[in-house]
Amino acid sequence: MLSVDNISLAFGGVKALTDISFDVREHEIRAIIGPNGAGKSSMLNCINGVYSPQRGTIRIGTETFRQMDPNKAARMGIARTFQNIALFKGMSVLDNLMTGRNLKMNCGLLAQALYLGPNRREEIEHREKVEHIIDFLQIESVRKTPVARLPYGIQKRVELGRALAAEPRLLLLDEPMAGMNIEEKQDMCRFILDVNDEFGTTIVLIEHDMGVVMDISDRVVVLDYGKKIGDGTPDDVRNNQAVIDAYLGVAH
Amino acid sequence: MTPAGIPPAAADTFPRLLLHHAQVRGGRTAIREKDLGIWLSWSWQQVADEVRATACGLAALGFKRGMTLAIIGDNRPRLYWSMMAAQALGGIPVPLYQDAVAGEMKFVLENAGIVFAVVEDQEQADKLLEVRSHCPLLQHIVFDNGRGMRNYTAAGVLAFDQLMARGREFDAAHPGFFAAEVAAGKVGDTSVMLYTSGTTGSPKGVCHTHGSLIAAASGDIAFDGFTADDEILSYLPMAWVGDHVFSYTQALVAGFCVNCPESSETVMTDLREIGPTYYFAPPRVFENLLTQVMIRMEDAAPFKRRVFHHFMAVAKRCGGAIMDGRAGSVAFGDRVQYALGNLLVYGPLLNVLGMSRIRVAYTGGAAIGPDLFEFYRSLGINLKQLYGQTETAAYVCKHPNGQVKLDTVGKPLPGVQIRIAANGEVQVLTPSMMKEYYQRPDATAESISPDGWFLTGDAGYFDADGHIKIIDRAKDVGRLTDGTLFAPAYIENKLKFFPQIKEAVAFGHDRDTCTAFINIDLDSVGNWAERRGIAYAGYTDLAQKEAVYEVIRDCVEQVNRDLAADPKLGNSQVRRFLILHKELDADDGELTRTRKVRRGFIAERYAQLVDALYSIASHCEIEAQVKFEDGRTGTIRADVRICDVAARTGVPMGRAA
Amino acid sequence: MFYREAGQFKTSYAADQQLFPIRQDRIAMLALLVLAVAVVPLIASNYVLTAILLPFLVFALAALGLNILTGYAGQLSLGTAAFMAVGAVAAYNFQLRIPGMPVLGSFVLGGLTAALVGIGFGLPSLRIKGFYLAVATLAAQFFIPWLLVKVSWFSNNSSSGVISAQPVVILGFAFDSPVRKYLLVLAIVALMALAAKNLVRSSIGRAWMAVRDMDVAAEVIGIRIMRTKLIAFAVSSFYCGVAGALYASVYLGSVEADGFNLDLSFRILFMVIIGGVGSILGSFLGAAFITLMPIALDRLLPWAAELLNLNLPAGVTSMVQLVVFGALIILFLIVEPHGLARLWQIGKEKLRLWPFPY
Amino acid sequence: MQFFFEVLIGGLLAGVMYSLVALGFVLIYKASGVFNFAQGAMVFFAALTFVGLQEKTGLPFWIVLALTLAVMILLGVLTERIVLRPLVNQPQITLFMATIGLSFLLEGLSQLIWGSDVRRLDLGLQDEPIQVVMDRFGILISKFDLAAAAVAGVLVGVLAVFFNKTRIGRALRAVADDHQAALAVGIPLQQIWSIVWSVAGFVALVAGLLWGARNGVQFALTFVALKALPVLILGGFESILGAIVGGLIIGAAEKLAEVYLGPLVGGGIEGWFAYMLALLFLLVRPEGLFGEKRIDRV
Repeated sequence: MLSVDNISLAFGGVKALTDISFDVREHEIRAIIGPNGAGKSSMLNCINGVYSPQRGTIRIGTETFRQMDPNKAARMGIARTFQNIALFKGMSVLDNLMTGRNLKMNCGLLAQALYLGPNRREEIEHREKVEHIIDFLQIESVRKTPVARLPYGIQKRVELGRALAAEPRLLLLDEPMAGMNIEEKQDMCRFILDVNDEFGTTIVLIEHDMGVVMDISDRVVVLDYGKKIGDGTPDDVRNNQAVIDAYLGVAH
Repeated sequence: MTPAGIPPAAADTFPRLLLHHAQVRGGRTAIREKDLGIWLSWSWQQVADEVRATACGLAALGFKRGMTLAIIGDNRPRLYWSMMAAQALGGIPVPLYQDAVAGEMKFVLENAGIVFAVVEDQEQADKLLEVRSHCPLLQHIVFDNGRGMRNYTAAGVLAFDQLMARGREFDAAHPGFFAAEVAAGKVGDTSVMLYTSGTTGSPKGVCHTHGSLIAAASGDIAFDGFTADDEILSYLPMAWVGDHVFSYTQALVAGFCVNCPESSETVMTDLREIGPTYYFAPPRVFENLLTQVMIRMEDAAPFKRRVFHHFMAVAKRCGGAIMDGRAGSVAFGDRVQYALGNLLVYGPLLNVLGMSRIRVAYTGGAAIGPDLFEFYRSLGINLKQLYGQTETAAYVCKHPNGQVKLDTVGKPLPGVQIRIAANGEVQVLTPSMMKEYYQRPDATAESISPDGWFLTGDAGYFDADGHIKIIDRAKDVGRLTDGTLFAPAYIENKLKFFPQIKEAVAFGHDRDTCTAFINIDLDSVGNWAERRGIAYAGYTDLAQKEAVYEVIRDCVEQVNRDLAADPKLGNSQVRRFLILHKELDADDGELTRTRKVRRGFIAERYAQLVDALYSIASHCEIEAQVKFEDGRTGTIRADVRICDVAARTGVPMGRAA
Repeated sequence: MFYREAGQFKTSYAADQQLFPIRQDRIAMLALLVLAVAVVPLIASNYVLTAILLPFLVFALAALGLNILTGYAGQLSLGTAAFMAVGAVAAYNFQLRIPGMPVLGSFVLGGLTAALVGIGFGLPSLRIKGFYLAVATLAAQFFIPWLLVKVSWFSNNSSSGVISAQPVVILGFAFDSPVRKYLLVLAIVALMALAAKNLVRSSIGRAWMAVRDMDVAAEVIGIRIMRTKLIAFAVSSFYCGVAGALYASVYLGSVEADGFNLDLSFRILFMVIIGGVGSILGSFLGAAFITLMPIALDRLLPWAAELLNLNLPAGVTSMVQLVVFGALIILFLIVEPHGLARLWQIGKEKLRLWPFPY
Repeated sequence: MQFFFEVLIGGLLAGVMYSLVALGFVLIYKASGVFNFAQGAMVFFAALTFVGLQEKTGLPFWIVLALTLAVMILLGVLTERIVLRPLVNQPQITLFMATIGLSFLLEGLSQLIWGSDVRRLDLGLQDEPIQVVMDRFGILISKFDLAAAAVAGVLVGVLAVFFNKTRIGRALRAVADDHQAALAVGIPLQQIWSIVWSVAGFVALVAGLLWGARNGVQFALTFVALKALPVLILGGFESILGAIVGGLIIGAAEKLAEVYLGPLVGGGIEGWFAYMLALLFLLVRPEGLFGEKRIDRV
């Protein structure tokens, strides 16, 4: 489904990623873990084109890219969430989700100005799909509240909803459970598993909480100081000495 | 539009009533459900078709006449249709409480010999699968919302849509089958089995027949004049007689429209969207609502607060009278003020609560405090009290329009006779009496007297205007050592009226004075404490605060003043009370599922505290087992203060705050 | 207080997404329309029509255009008057040079020309953001009026650069009297406001707001930033163009490129700020406020002067007007950055929740 | 050829005047992140106050200058107190609009107080050419322009040192980056802003005097700000050096264009030429000559 081959990324002198390669299979939950500053988010940003790596290629399906741009990524069915929430503050939850669907809407400008006829049908059709996501994420009661007013945990869920609204093939989740209490974490895990199970979306997940990673991911990549030090199922990663050192902080 | 009136005699079972409505008003909306953001609606004809398909589906799976069908879940159209489908096949629907744990369901599944079960979603299905090993009879589990159940492979688990698909095949294969089954239904067949939560012993299955329920429903409709244009919101547990009578039997007899809310969290917003014309709720709902209103008004701007309190005072003075049509007795100035209040305060208040279109509102199932009752009537809601049990399909007494007395439960309904036994117990003869307790002839014999009267187990008496005044459960009514009547529930309800008090337990039987446990309402008292800058860590800490005891003592004194003025109960005033260190909770077995106090259990469990109340101690060390939300148990240690209250002499009836 | 929302439930998405879901709002809007169409022409004097209502409507249209660009798409523009000028001159020339061109047609074409020019000056917005963009539109504000005056072909080589606009005749019906002019402009503005409201609540409107709030996130979910910004410029300039055409032909009666100066741009910007950034209603509230304010001051100042018996020299009122304008801008930005529209919205919210605070 | 040099030097000297005003913008932007559109109005207000005081009091030049400076500092403090303090964490666009409001307020106020007729301002500098340069190179350079350029040069030097070397200068730069962070570190934000606005007021005063002396103290002075904008685009909003270099380029280019390009197109191009130049420049380097490149961290 997706394969990253010897990607290297540097900001001026700072080497964020050096020679990273790993693949993600269809319908898999692939976790990327590593201590803070290991380059996890940068990796995600390379996949969906926010940063452009100096070396290496990204293969999605059959096409290979040196440089990916966010728009093309979105059109190819890659959606993502951000580490610190990137919701549209000026809009309500419903509008945020509907914006997620804009790739699927193609009514002309004039049709939208008249609103009746084709545009109305399209709005209603997409509204129904968004309502399914709202029902799926159980955020019915905050459907019409402006996003800025919602608590942190709910905002994270809305952002996941917006990414789902684009019906992606590949979903990149950047620390979806950061700053959540146990109950919210359990809910979010259940949502991620349901998304993978019900919609069949492949998921690349960045997460700190070892418990969560070991429970729900099929395979894990471990990064440290921008280098890949581990790859495989949660079990073989758990007793991989390099990974333990990285986390327990053995002197480099 | 055909007049509401009672349907023709031929339609004397619920399935036949359904077909009658489908024929007479096929196009009208019968039921609505809020889902995915909008209200989906089904007409009577559509409901009839769905019920037909469901019934044939059940038949295809081997559902026979006389079998029982368990129904578990929130108020969903498909669950109501399953009831009708079961009745169409001559079966008996058995609704269960959706928030009961698997263990509690096991008893009912065995007792009612459940083979078929229709559940709402994965949560309920998992409960059934959990106890399946203990209930060999349970074969088929049909689920409506299949979320998360895609790869459930357990035998007999079936989606509702598959059931209906098989039903349609079966219907095509046996054209006359459905009509024949409906025709085979008889008035005397058992139409539903409702398990009473029962404060003592294990639950009993109350069997009602089509006849008894339709008699009750027809009486209700004639009494209050409901028509097919009425709208109700059905949000109460389906296993409770209140919901069954309100959103099933009466709906099927009168033909009005039932609306199912989206989820339990959105009930208040859905109530406002629907704006029902007929509303029913247990006193606890009205109590919570009153507390919420008061808390929100406390936070309003000073001007708004002043306007609000001014007009509430006006409403208290003359609202009740205007409501009862005795406007003549109200001074002209007050009537103008009330009209102004209607525009400025009561109208908008009821509108925000979603109650502005209510023509008739009932409360019942437990005693309601007179002042709470008066609050809503003065706002302009035609709130009335009804009295009845599961066994009598809640069809015993109701307040007639215009004759509402605050501390009575109304007059006997048409066709109902009431007599007071020697021990003060109310006995009832009503067409809406149950057939029997399922497979419990002993219990049936106990509660139905040889000459066919139902023994309610409540103590009460007729007052001057022919209204029944219920004071307490017969068996709980005791006597103080000096002989005065001691009715714990009556005292507790007076205490519970104050927003600060959530629950109360009174003691006094075979004692010389009366004492009480008090549970404070964390929201209301917490808000009150924050406003005065009193810091508190949690419920236990707040409960033991000196200032809180002061507030509660005022409430108890006011209750004593009321009691002093009542001739029969004058002496049973609360002399000493303590504030419990934990909230009484159904999970700890201290309350029933419908939040009624289980006095015996509590007296036994906190015997140490009860003794302290009757000693001269001002403190008492207590340690109690508590079950937390996620199942773990822990203990709470607390040093509970005990407070004395001065007794009141026969002061005239003072108004409670 | 007046809202009775109990019982108003929605059975279809169309009902839920309609313009005014609450019945009381629909009644209020209907009443307003009836008042504007039927009652006002009867009771309003010619002075009120020409001096207050006409400019209010025209400026509201221009403010609407600017609000789409600045309020919804987040692209600050100081060149509104320039695009109005393009609209006015283009409409005049279309009518002049193409025989039999209907007046309304010339307005639309004028708007389209302004839209093209708008896109031209919108191109820099792709690479530059914030203040730098404001300066680019300022370049338009200086360049376009100069160009229109300098190149005499535009003004049909009249010496003074001031051309009397053609009379407005549609389907043989002359819109010359104030009442007819008012009704014509009212119809056009109402229709375009409805179109704007529809645009804003459908997919392009959400794309604009997404670009305004966080363009990085917008890009990641597939919104083509460039296309969205250019559409915003085009639609906004179209509205300003039509407003310019109406301003010249219906309100002033003369097309004069120099009249569309920086001061007019600022006035429209004030309307958007005070009225409410990012709200259709805000444009109308702002336009009403800025049109009525000077008139109110003219009456108030002499009265206040007598009261305090100071003798005010003649030219003072316009000075005081400047001071009051400046002070109001600052006041609004401090008290309610989202302007009158937000105050209106808060008021409405309070009424719906009356007597509760939340 | 000689004529070309004359126009060029004239342009450069005019450019210095532009950069002087641009400096006021840069100062405030660098210190408070606010794009102060009211700088032009402040220039006009300063000049008018100076002339007004001179007429009313008849005091010698230096005393009036000091008085006007005091008024400008008071204005700076008041602006910070009333307008900026409540808007501390608002987005830049809101602050920008607030300064537009401020410019209208100042324009109205100054004319209310001192009346709106045009006044002569005599700085004791004559606007005739310098003889010696005229003889040797035959280029007409007015003494006035040279003096003005000298004053501007001195002022710029002082400010450059002030910004980079002194403690307050470093605090200013910190505040410009992030108001909250600066507050958190304990920098007295309100105090800093008052200083900055007073200094900007001083720069406006100097610019006002020079511009006022050149073409009279009248409402047109406020349009000086519009002249300075292209300078800012070229030089970048944050850098003092940028303001100077930008001012020179614009000044020279404008004069040359007026002389050579103007006739072809029918004259009067000085209004928009600077802007078009800046606009083209922007397409190449969106953040101006010396501005830092803004990296969008996700």
